[in-house]
Amino acid sequence: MTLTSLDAMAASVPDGALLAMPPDNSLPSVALAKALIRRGVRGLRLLGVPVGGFAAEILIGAGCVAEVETSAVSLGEAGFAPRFTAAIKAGSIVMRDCTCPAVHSMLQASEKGVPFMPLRGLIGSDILKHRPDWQVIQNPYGPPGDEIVLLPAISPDVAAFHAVMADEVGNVWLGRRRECATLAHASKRALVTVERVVPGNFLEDERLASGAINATYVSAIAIAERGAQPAALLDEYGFDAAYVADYARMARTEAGFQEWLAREVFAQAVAAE
Amino acid sequence: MTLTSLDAMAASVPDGALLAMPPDNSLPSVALAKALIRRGVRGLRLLGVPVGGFAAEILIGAGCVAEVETSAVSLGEAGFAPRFTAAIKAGSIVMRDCTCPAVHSMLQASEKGVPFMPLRGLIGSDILKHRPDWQVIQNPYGPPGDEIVLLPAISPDVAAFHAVMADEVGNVWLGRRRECATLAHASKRALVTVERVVPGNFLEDERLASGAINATYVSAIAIAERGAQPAALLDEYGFDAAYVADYARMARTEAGFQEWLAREVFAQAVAAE
Amino acid sequence: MIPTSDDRRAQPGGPNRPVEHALEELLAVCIARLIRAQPTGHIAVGAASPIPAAACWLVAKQGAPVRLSLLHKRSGNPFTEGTRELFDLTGQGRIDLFFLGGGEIDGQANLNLIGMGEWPGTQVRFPGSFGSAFMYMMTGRTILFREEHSPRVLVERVAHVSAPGVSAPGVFRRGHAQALVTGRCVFRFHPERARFSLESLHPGETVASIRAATGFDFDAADDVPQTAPPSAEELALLRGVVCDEMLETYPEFCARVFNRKSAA
Amino acid sequence: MIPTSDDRRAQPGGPNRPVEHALEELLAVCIARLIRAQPTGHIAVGAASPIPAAACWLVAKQGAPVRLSLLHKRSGNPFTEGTRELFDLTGQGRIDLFFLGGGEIDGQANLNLIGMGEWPGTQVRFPGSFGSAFMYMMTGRTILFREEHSPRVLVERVAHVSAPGVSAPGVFRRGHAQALVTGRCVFRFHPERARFSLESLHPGETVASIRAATGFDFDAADDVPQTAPPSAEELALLRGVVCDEMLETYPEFCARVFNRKSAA
Repeated sequence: MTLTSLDAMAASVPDGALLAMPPDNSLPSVALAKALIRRGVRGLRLLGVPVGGFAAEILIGAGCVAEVETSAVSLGEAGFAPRFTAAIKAGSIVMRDCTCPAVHSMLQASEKGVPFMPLRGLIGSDILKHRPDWQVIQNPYGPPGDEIVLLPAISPDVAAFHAVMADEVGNVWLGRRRECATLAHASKRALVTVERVVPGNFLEDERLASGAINATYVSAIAIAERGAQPAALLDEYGFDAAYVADYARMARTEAGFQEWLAREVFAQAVAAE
Repeated sequence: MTLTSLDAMAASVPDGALLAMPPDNSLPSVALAKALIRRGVRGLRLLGVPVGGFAAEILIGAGCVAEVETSAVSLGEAGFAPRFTAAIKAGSIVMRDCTCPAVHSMLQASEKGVPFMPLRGLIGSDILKHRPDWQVIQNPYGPPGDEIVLLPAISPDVAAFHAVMADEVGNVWLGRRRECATLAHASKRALVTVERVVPGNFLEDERLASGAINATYVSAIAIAERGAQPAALLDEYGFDAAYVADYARMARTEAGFQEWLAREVFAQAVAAE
Repeated sequence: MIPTSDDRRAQPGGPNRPVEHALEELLAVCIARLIRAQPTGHIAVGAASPIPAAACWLVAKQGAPVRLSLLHKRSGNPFTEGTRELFDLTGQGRIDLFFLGGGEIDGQANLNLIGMGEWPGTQVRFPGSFGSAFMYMMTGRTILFREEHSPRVLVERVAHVSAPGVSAPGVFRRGHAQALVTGRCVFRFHPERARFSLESLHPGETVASIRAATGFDFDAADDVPQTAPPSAEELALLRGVVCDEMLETYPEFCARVFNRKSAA
Repeated sequence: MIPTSDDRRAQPGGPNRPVEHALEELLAVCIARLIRAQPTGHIAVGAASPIPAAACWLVAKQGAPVRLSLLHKRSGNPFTEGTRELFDLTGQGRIDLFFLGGGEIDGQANLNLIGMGEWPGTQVRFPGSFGSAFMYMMTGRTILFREEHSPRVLVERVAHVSAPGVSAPGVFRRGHAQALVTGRCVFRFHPERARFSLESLHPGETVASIRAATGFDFDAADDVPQTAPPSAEELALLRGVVCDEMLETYPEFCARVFNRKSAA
């Protein structure tokens, strides 16, 4: 069991790391994203699994990000992600557009220890044209002319997500959000924030085991209460639409975003000290 | 919710079907295997996921099986599977040897709707030499000479396994035995025996959802109490080692096997009527 | 004239428009009819728009044996293997119908969810293509939906193809667009000739007004019918049991469109 | 002379054999030493034999920071994604050590788990190769274990190669056999020359007796040492806390070998 503080966890993410995170509907660690902004991390390469949400948006806005590989960056109901959009227009980040199942497949390739994974679709899309790292081969099991895309395995340096709880041996539980398990399997390190640490061992409980990630894949755990907010956390708490709408309004301008950052990221740390 | 009887379920499996089943440590429906023997099914092509256990052994012994594709057929602690061994020696079944992860990968290829999946290992093994349906290609993401095996997708006609319970909308729950979920996803039909049917909807319960298989993949459900026995069922009941040891002793000879069948398969049906 | 956001509740008209209704309700009913027009076992619905979700619930509440997988449903989310399960399910060929939109949609049913200007959208950047480059080719069929019907959205040729409307021979593809539903009309798509034809006109529209609002060329018969208005029964379902199902995921939409005054 | 099943409990001997012990205990200690001889973070253990499992528990109980994933553990099974997780975990390069045996093992460390006679084993059929063709090449290293040491098992060339001992240049492979532990001796494997060398002799064995019982040629120094017997401390751990951990999965083994009389 490798319990650490949120700040120590953020400090362990080096500048330039390939950092993979789920979006708002699948347990992002917004708490860690804010801690990374406070730590002043730079040059992150973000992987949105399979898209980017609020956490990706604020990291981009705060200048922490050099590259983004994902299928979209969106604030969901609150619309476009304004700092992401501004960064693309300004050319200040490199964007590698994906399609959602490609992200999953590239991670599953790493999960299985194979160098690539095939994927249907994509042929005829400009997304493929802009991915020289994706190869197209004749399907060796298909008729002549049946081409298929091969996607290279991707192994993030760091996976970050928020789980409901950790047990005393370092397993974490996040129920049906199994994409986070694949992400942990595929990544070199998995940093997990949790609401709480509980006694026992999830693997000894048949009801909890299937929603657990074995500690073998978990590099560090930090307690961050309401650490997914404004995103929802299963049946623990709901999406904070008002918070995101307020953000979206303020982040229309760089000045408004900086004001938001000061209030919601930097002031929070001072308050917590 | 598609509740049926065990006999009707067995009757729905046509002669010659490609039938996939997990082995003794991952929730076989031994009840359905026995019902299939009583129904007199013939010409089954069995896929052991990833190996065959007690259910495969008795189906082979009863003459229901034409072909077996798997990585092993074993009775675990009770040793070699005597009727499987006899059938191989007699040449009465076609055996296609696999390696465990290949079975999983071929099913995952179907799960993902891709025509093949790569797998490391295997090169230099005679298993590969005897699988002309498995291709070897140069890894397009590797250095020259880095060859890798491509396995074709396999989609069983019928998947059969035993779950703990079904809910009132036809979801089934089997906890951490997620290979059965992949099997259901990959197969044209999934036949599931369960201990019991319970009210509610597993998907509405965060604790149960991650161990559930959505009803969309489940073709039929039949109640079969202790339907995995002699195999264990999670925390519901343990492995019946004495039953298997008794079987292994009797099945050393064809005559002994027939005596066992009469007592443990055919007489059981009469008793149940 | 098309209804605007300030004038959404159309006035009752002749025998075909017996009940006052919102444009959103008309569009949901349009989509529901397109769903029922073909055998449809399993529909997946993204969060993109509540109108397709309303259409699916309407079909279900009308008694069709359809399974709905709503991606962003928080309680009772259908996927127990995380977000990849939708794509796997679709890869398996189990999804008969999906919905897509686009920042731009062109006359060959190509979709642009990337942006305008140089790749990756240096002039206008849309959020991104999500799973469209896969879903559009792997689902049984797709209903395209975009409420805004203007030459800006419906273009001759999209700036960037997120997902292609048709594919070259030999490319593995399960289905195409069935139709494109907008705030002004319904287009049917003909993959064999990669062209839309005008299927029906929403109230106030003519073939000429559609041509004026559409950047791509399309086929039109001499007598394009009016889009049939929602029946009283359809509206009652929408405002009642459909609204009930949608309240958790789309509270704002339900308040704005269904208003609940109608159901009271 | 090797101990037989009727004579498993070896007699106490000179200063190196202070405590009476079973052959299984000696073998478990042998394997534990091989584990500790190299950095080992994560070991996976199949159900094949309880002796490697006992060795792993011994290492853990000796305080080494090793993670054990026991495939057939019923309560607290380490895998939450079903049986494929072991293979994925190994594919990821996270498994440092695995154990394999074989119906036949040859001098190049090739394993035959298929059978004898024509493929697929028409003369003698073994249960099958399980995951060996993958695991042997994808784990950091493998300890081969086969208690029976006879020319029938240890052959010059296996009838069928389930899993190859060495691979051609360019073939992706993470590791090889570290050693082969039998009821008579310990062989070390040298992948660079695809040959075994005799590492130590169990009590009662000589180089000549090993040569006589072995179907393959191997290297042997002039002075091959005796296998060091279990220490009193190792035996106490085996019979105490190791036995406690193994009781659920291997009750018959624990009763037969550890007997619990020793621990009392």
